Amino acid sequence: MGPARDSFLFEIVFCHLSKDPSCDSVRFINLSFIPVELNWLSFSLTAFFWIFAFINAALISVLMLIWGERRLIGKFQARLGPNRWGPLGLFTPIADAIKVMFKEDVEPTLSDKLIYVLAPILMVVPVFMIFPVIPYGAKSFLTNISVGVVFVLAITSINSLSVLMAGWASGNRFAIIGGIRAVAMLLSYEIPMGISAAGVVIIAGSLSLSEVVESQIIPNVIFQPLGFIVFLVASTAELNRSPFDITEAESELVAGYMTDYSSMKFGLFYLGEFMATIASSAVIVTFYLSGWRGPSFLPIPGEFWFFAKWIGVIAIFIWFRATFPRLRIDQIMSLAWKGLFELSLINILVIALTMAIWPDPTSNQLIIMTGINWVVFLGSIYIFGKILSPNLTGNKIDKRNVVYGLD
Amino acid sequence: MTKELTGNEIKSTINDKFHELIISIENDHLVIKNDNEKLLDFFNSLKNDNKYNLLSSVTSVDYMSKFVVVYHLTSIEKNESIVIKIPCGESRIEPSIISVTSVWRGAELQEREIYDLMGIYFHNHPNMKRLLLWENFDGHPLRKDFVS
Amino acid sequence: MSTELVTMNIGPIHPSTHGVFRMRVTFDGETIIDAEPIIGYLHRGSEKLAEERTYTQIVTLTDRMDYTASMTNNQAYILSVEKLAGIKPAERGVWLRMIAAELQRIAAHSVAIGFLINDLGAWHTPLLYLLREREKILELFEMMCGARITNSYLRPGGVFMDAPEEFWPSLNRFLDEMPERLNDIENLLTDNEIIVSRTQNVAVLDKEDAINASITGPMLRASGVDWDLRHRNPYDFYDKVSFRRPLGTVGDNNDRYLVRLHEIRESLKIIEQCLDLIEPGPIKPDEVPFLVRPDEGDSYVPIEAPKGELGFYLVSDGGISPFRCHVRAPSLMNLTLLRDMVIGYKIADLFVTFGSVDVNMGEVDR
Amino acid sequence: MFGIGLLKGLFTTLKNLFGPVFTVQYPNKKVGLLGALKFHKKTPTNFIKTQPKDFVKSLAGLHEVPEYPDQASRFRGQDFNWFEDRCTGCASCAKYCPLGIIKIETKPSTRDAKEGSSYDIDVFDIDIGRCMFCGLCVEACPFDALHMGSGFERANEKRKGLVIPVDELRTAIKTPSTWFRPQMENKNYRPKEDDSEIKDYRDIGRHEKPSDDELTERWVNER
Repeated sequence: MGPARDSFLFEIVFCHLSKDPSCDSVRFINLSFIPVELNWLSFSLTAFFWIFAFINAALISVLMLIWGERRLIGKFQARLGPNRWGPLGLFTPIADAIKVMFKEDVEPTLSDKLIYVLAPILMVVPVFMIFPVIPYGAKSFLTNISVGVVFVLAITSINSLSVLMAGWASGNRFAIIGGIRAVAMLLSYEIPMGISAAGVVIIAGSLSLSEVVESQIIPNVIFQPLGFIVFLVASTAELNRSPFDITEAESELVAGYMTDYSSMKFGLFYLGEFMATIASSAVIVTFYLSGWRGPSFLPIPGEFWFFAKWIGVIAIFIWFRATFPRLRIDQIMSLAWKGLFELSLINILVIALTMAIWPDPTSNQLIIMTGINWVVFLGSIYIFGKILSPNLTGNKIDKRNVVYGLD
Repeated sequence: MTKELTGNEIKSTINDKFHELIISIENDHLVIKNDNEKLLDFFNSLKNDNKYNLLSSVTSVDYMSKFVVVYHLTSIEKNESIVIKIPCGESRIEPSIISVTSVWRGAELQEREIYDLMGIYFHNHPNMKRLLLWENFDGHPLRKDFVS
Repeated sequence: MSTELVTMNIGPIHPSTHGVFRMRVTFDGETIIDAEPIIGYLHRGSEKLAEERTYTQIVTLTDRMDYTASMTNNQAYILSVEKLAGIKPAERGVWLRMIAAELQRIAAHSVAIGFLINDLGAWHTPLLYLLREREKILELFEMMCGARITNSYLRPGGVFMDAPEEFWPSLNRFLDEMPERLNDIENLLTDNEIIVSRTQNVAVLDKEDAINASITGPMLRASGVDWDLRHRNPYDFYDKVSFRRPLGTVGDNNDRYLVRLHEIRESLKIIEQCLDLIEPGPIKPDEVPFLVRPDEGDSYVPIEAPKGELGFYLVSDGGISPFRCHVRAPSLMNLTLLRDMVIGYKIADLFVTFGSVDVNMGEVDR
Repeated sequence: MFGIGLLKGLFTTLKNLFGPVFTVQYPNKKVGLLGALKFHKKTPTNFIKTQPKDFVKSLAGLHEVPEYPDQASRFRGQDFNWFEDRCTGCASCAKYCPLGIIKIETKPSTRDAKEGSSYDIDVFDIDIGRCMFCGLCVEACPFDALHMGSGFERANEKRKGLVIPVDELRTAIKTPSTWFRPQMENKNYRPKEDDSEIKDYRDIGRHEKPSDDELTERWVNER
């Protein structure tokens, strides 16, 4: 019961239920009715309340994201996007959800029934577990586990298992290829993602997400741009979003691992993917965009800054999707192993060296460290661009133009 | 402007040893005998010696009394085009002719199409199957006596 | 490690087979080791239907062959009929159909590039930018002939009706705007590292193979062969306009994309020259009857359609309808080497190569 | 440098994000108050008085007003326009139709004194379910009696409903397209405009070939 009550969000609900004297100072109004002896009951009720609240918030935010993504991609493509149902088309995802629920649920004959059913569940459930550990504000977090960074990285990698299960269990060749691709890609991108996250941990000196936010006097996106770029690219790949959407690859594999899924099983994949986008964006905000910290001279609560940055990161993902074509599987693998892996190693090396020189940096030293990081960032991107671009195709990429026929 | 050779001009360009193949010389084309042995040599010499390297089109016409396979050949270097017609299948029973796929790869799909729709069999074709219609289709629809 | 080959049927229902194309492909992991195109799902027997229609009525059939380029289909057919029946077309009619054909080439190439990039996995963005431009062309067509896709605009001897007055300012506006839009497209696509690395040195087609396999059009020019029938065999008034022919240097997917993109610019130039050269006059000779009745004989006039050399082989027996009408469909010929081009490349390259060949199933199956 | 092309692409899409949209929201679009006022051509007070419900809706941006794409006057629409007074029942249209979907039955005229010189039309059915709107029937009509229509909203649940019977052709509102009718274009007639209905066949007129001077006037001085 102890660690949970560190959380402000937990405490505020708990104290309005329980007559516990220790939380007299927290109560706004004294409506508590559960005696101290039944603290376990108030504890459970609070937990159920927050589980309910978080799951529903996540689901509603997915609906909002589906709407937002379709609207924004529409605008990027110089068209309107969905606008018929409700003001600005806001009810479109609700109509979508109803449609998905009432579709016929098909199970292919050749499928492995148990795994076929389990896969979509495994896609959705872990993502829910990320939301409670994210610090939305200085005090607004549900639980502050001491190994938050590791927890987040571990949870986000579970969905590769789900994709493999779905691909294998469908008994469809498109799905199997999608599943195999997913495993190859997701496992590869775990590594640069983890290593670049280590750079964040070195600066913070702690694995706790709150500490990570607290430590960012200069946001990590400015302090270690190389780590940010690597983490952004790697998490785009982790999310199976364009330009790394080879597991679904509409123009190649129809729908990849979920080709055979229909009805709410398909809906769960859809949900899981969009929720993972939201969760990953929150992680990026926490790791690199200084979370809830904003300009301190403005009297705006930290939660606002967090949500503003959150939406910004999601918009960047959507922008990528609207612009980039898809990479090929071999290019994706060589980008992970020949590009991002080395870049993340360089990043962690430079961060560790500078931290070894100035273990407890003053603000001037922080600015010098930022300068060093930027020099390393630009230099290594340039060098790796030179080395990597021929390696992406296995051939040299040249700037090419047409010649004209002679008269 | 691509020069369209007349029958006489075509005759003067081709190698003398193939003159025996000529049935008649028309205004704008040459009619060649359907001779399985020499036809491939003839086309090879057209391609290699006379540089007619682009096979524009192969098609066939059903004149009821006979089938005629029509070759439109173009030379990219010389910018000339010639027309060669080869009558075959006078009896209307299993008309056949030698395939030119080994000379011009471009004939592959066109010959399959002719086989499919007109029923002219091409010998030595690597993959002589129906192209557009399904395998068990009865008859060849572009023949004039086809009844659906 | 022992692996197993996987054979898949891709199509006829698949997002990126541009219609109802089917491939039976064998993969070793991600690598293609065999691919067999299977066609015929859109076969409508146009050639047989043409044998029982009058020469004018067949124009409506040609619209439906390459439905992204109806005007050039009309043009190829009409030129063949004119040669067969000895009709001398009216000058203004010829200029009008040249303008129509070049507009159609821009539209067809826009579709080709857009869907090629879509096959590369872009989320429809370049496609929609290009379709936006195509839409303007279709509106111009609607002004000219009342239809957007199935135009049936041309008639033996010229066109059926002069372009209306509001057509010319609209066309000028389009010509002014289009180069800027093309710059946008180039910014978005040409230097994009993802596109470049996906398309360069993939599915290389060399000159000799391309010519030998009767491949024509932008695909042949991408392989570096300077063979454009508008230049080498100028039909209509193409000898009176000047234009450059963009050629590829390697013959891979990237070259095929670049050649199409630059051909759009050349087409714009041709239209501008046509606007300067067009003069008032009749659009169709008076003596051309509604029922064309050519003498016995045959004719074949190849033209440079957006997909390649398109020609109608017409045989007349002196009647009101052709005795035989064969279509030399460039899309079909260009598919000949698809198998050879994709073997050894990855699954993803298969669709990109197929997109870069730019086939239209309406024309392949007819 | 690696990545420049990607950045260029990103900026191109960004530019289009703030550019104009090209969607035409056929058949109707939702507008706010300003759009509603502009469409109805009313002052705000007048709008509240006459359409209070629409006013409330428009405040939320939910008021629906019809929107149609621009349509060329030559647009070959689905509803054929036919003038019985002009039709002699010669069946040219039926002969020239590539699909043979026009069905004509005639009987000798009861009106005309000279029997045989004119016919009454009993049946003039056009099966637009099979029609491809090529317009050859209109082109073939020697008396300018048949015209392409300008509408395009004839979707139907049954195939029978796609046949335009002669009674409908007789009574329909006539807004013909100017396809193959240059005389109508010369009069600046535009279908789909408020006063575009043609009540009398004589309003259409017959086409006369323009002289060379007229052509020069029209095409050369124009540019």
